[in-house]
Amino acid sequence: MSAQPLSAERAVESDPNSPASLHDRLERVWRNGPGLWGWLTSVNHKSIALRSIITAFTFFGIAGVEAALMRVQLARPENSFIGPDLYNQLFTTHGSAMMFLFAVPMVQSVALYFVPIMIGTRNVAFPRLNAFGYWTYLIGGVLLFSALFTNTGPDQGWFSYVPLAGPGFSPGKRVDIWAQMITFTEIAAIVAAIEVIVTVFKQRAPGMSLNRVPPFVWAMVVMSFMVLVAMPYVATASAMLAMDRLIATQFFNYAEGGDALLWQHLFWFFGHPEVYIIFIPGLGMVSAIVATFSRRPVFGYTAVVLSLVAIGFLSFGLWVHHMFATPLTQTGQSFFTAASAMIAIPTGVTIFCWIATIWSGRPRFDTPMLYVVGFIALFTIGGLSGLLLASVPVDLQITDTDFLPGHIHYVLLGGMVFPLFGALHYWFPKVTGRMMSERLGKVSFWLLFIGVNVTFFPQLLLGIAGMPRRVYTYLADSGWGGLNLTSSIGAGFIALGMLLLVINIARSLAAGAAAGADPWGGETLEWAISSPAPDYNFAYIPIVHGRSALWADTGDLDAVAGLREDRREVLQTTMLDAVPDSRHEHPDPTIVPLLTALAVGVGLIWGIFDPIGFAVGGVLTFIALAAWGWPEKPKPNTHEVVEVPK
Amino acid sequence: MRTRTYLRRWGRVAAICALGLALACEREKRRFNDASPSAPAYAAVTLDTLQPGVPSPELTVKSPSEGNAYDIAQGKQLFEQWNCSGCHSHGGGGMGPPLMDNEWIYGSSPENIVATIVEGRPNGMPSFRNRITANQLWQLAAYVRSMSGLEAKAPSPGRNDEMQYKVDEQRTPFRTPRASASKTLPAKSERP
Amino acid sequence: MTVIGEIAAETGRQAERPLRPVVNVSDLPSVVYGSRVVTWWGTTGFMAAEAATLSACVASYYYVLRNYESFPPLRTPLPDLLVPTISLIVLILSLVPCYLFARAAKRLDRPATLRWMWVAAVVMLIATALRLMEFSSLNVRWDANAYASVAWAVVFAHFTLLLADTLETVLFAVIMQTREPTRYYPGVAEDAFYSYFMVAVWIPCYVTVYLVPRWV
Amino acid sequence: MTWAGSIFDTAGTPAERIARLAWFLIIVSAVTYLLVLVATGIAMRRARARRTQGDLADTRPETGKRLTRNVAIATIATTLILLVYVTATALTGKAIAWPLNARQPLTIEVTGYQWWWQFRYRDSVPSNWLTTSNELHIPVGRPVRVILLSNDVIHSFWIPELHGKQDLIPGHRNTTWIQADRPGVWKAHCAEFCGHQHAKMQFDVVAESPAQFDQWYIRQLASALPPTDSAAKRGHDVFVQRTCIMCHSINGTEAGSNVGPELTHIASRPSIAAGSLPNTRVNLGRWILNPQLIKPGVRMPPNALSPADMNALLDYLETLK
Repeated sequence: MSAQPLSAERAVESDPNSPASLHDRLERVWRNGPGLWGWLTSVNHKSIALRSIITAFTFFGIAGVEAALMRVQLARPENSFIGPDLYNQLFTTHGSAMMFLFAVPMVQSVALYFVPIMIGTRNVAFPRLNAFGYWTYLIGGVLLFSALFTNTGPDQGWFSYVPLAGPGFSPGKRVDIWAQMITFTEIAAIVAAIEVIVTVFKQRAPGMSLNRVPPFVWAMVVMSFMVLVAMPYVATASAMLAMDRLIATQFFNYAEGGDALLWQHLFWFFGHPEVYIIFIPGLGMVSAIVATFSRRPVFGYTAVVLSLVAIGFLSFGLWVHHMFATPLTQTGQSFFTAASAMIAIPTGVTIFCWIATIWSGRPRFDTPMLYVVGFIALFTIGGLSGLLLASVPVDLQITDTDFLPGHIHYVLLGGMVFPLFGALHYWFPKVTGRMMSERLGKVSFWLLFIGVNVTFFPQLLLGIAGMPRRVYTYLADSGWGGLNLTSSIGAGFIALGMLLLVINIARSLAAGAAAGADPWGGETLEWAISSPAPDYNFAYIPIVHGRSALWADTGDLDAVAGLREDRREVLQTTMLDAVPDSRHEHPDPTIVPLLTALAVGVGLIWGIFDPIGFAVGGVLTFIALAAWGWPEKPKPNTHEVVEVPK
Repeated sequence: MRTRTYLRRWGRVAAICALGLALACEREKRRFNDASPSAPAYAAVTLDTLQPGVPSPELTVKSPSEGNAYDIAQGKQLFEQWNCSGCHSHGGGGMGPPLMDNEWIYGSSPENIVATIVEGRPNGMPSFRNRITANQLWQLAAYVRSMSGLEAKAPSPGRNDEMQYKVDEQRTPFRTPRASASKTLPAKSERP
Repeated sequence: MTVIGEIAAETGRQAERPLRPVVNVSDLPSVVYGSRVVTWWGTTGFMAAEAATLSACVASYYYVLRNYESFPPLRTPLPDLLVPTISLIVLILSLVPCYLFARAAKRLDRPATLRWMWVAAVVMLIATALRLMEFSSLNVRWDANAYASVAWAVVFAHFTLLLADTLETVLFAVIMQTREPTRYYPGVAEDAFYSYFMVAVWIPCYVTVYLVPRWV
Repeated sequence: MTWAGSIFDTAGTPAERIARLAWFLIIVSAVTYLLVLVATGIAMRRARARRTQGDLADTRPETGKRLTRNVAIATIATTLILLVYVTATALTGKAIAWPLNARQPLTIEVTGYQWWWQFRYRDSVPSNWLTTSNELHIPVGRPVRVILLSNDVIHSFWIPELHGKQDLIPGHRNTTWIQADRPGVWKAHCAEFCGHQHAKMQFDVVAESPAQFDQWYIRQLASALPPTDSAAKRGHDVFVQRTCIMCHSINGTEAGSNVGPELTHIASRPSIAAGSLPNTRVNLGRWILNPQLIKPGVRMPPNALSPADMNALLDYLETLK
């Protein structure tokens, strides 16, 4: 801390016993409480996001093991390793967990960790809401997997088509648990989306006008807006499904005027944007990595940002291309084919811009950058195979075949997991203060890259060869044995690559080289602070003078002073130009978010078995929310400065 | 350090999951491979002296379908497919006695119901001896019991459309077409 | 670890970047109103999600409508108009005290704020009670058919918003009555803002559930 | 390429047109993919060269201009490719629609059951309506209009050699059409996940000359002959007195339940258990004894018949040609 605080007198005045160092003062105000209680009551965005990331990785691991089991079952025809009952539960929980418990929470957690640091603030806009979101997500995830372990795992497919998922054909509580898991994760996702949007709109560092926001942050904002529009649809749909099953409503019962296709429309209106919700943050991570490792800002900032926004909009016009095999009109089909083609344009633009960035940059191919190149190589296959699926006639042949799992895994592994692993290597030093091993990182990259191709390219071929998807086995004379075996062997490569990655993480945590504040020479603000980031992020809120916050100035960074150091105070700025506007005091650690999440949990889980549970949970939630909103005792030295509107 | 603390915490979560495992759900079990013999447990009930009002003798064998959601659902499908409704009219009663009330002439235990199906009863209930396997009998009995609330609520079906004299989901397409719909979709789809 | 050393030597920095304060923001206000507050944005975000939920319910209503030759289906009576219309009028009227307490809150006028908050709370409680009666005005149980289910879904989805808003108003009124945290005034003003939204989205729902079956 | 069972092993016009479009798209995609990879590779090589020369990132305005131009060209090229793509899709979409001028079409009603298929051939004479299970015969060269219904959950009707799939949705009456241009025997699949035995819900498609088809049709219309020898007679009795009669029907006997597949001509079918087992005596015996070992979760229960009864039943079923 070479800088002298302007407000030194003021800080001393408010806390006479304050130690000399600014760092200690801020640390004392912003750190979590001690012990388990401190862990449960934390409202720090980094603590919450980190545990959310670890939770999501855990679910990713379990769902990955499920995938491995499925690949073992499919390795040879008429295999009897797993019966259909368990297999259906496996693929349903695999898909549901990857979509709802891994991908979306993961990208949102990465956003909640890095967006506040990148835009130069101390915490997310609503710290308690953030904690609440994490707890609901955790309850939802534990619910799904404990159901799987008690033979109550949902077995209707992650898409839950009615009537198969309805009361007539899915007896028991399996589907109800699925529907409730959706509700939990949707609450968490919507909460996190609001966090990201409001934090970015209101808490950017002074000078970071909207046209200086890093592409990574833009991607997260676009993703959050999409969550806000799309997620309520699946939450509504799953609530309708649960009501059909629990209180005998008739939404999807055609005998009473309901409609099985209504479910499909509601579900895919969410389901298609969902893919882009997962993949746009991937584009954001790629932007951050490409810029840093090419030693130049992303080429075509405006084009990239506008493309992200365009992808977000267009993705809502594609849902019907999941339903080409249902009774639809020709015109409708043509419209959705055209819309699907249109979305390829902005996606192409982003990729061209990155290639241009590398072209004109001076790139280093460290592990994060390797993952970016892997992303381009894999995701392009995913995108191009998607064009086949968006073409109605071809889709009629290859939809619901193994081509689909091949395509979606190229898209999601290539478009989200590879950028995510790149981001993991890239930001690991910032989170932990230690470097990851380059050698292990490169080996695991190649294993994963080869594994993904060996696993999923045969699946593309299997689809063309006529193998339907979601089958627990296939006949020996079908001729699909060889490709399936290849695919299963590829899954082994992926497992090995993942194992190496975990070893690398563990090794680096224990004995990784110490990382400085800025091991890569990064562009954005997170590299200005020490690693791991202190609880308060910035001793002073930096002032941003250009798009590349750290490359614009080479020496000291301008900053603002005057925020209280004895309170959790953050600076709010105006939405467009980020002019300092007001100060806002943040809440101290509290148990209330956890209690609220538990109240919601009681309601939703009890509600699976008896509608009375909803009522009880509702009352409990209201009590918890009242406690949440209840004002604390005013602290000493509080002097609110009110600005009354004219 | 931090990792170790995390590990410990996740250990706790794992312990809670294990607790959930301990409460494993019998309700959800699907017994596919129960090779039901055609000379099943109910062979003990070879009775012909039964008269209305006298419950069947107690059996030692326990119904495997009690409280099992899957079996109740299977029983429901069998009940419809085998046209039990022809007489019992979705449990409301018609030519045969209603099944939704609590009055059971021949007893309401699963064993009694199985005996009734196997033996038949005077005044119209035919005997299904040898025609229905033991497993299916238990499934039917469990469903019949669920209609009058004798089964636990959790495994019972959430929507018993039959009781409202409605067509269930698995029936053939319903016949209230909206004329305009079929006009707009001539090439690919005709709504029934 | 040559790689890291190389990177650090070539590009990276081991130490953090020094921050040099050049501006003092300690004079900035801590209590502001409207879109200058983060909670205003948060509320708006939740409104977007709730509007999406309601739109999903309304869209389902119109989707199901296509499945019927006659709508509402045969042997299903039309919903009553009386109670829902009174309820709609009461809801719209409740906006008057909402507007007044929001205005008072912006002046930090505690007595006026409290007075109008309690009036608003009572009116909204009446609206909530009327909404409960509205369910019987639908004249059909939720499990009768798909029409009944979607109609209930629209009314119930909005009922949760109404209930939440009513409870929030009551809670805020109690808080403002028992203690007076200055920083709650913007929240009070936002409560009124939420009420405007809640009433506004009810109007298309009302038209859908009560008038559309009369028109088709 | 004729990869047996694949979408390129075409035997009908729609499948043929789709295969052509698919080839076109695959080639375009492959070329595009290669171009992207080449561009990335060149970018990386250039960058490596610059690195060894010790230059910094190239942020000169003239390079920026050139890159802008290149990105714009690539974007325009993408747009043009997509225009071609949309046009080709639309043209193929028109080409695979039901030929409105089709003469003498055959109409078949397909009903999906968990987990088997029922086919009803429509005829102007109601007594000539034919119902079969898990086996679809069609005459070569005659368009077949297919009406898709479901008895329970959503299934999907897919014969890769003939046409793309269409879903069977309860409450909807979806339609598609097929036409075989050459004779052949193919396996068709259920393509929409429909529960435990989605994997083994298949059927056999036999495309044959019109004359053979008519022969087959007439034979299928006939009722089962009463059993002649004593073993078959006993088998018949087993059938009608034991569990079989609860679900299956055999025309000409008292067995008339339509819960499961009808069995009037079971012996003439190439496979049993919805296309998942070749129709041999041993397989049939295994299947009847415990279907749950072959298709766990299937609706047919295990049947513990005595060996004598079982042999008699098999004898009887083998007479049902």
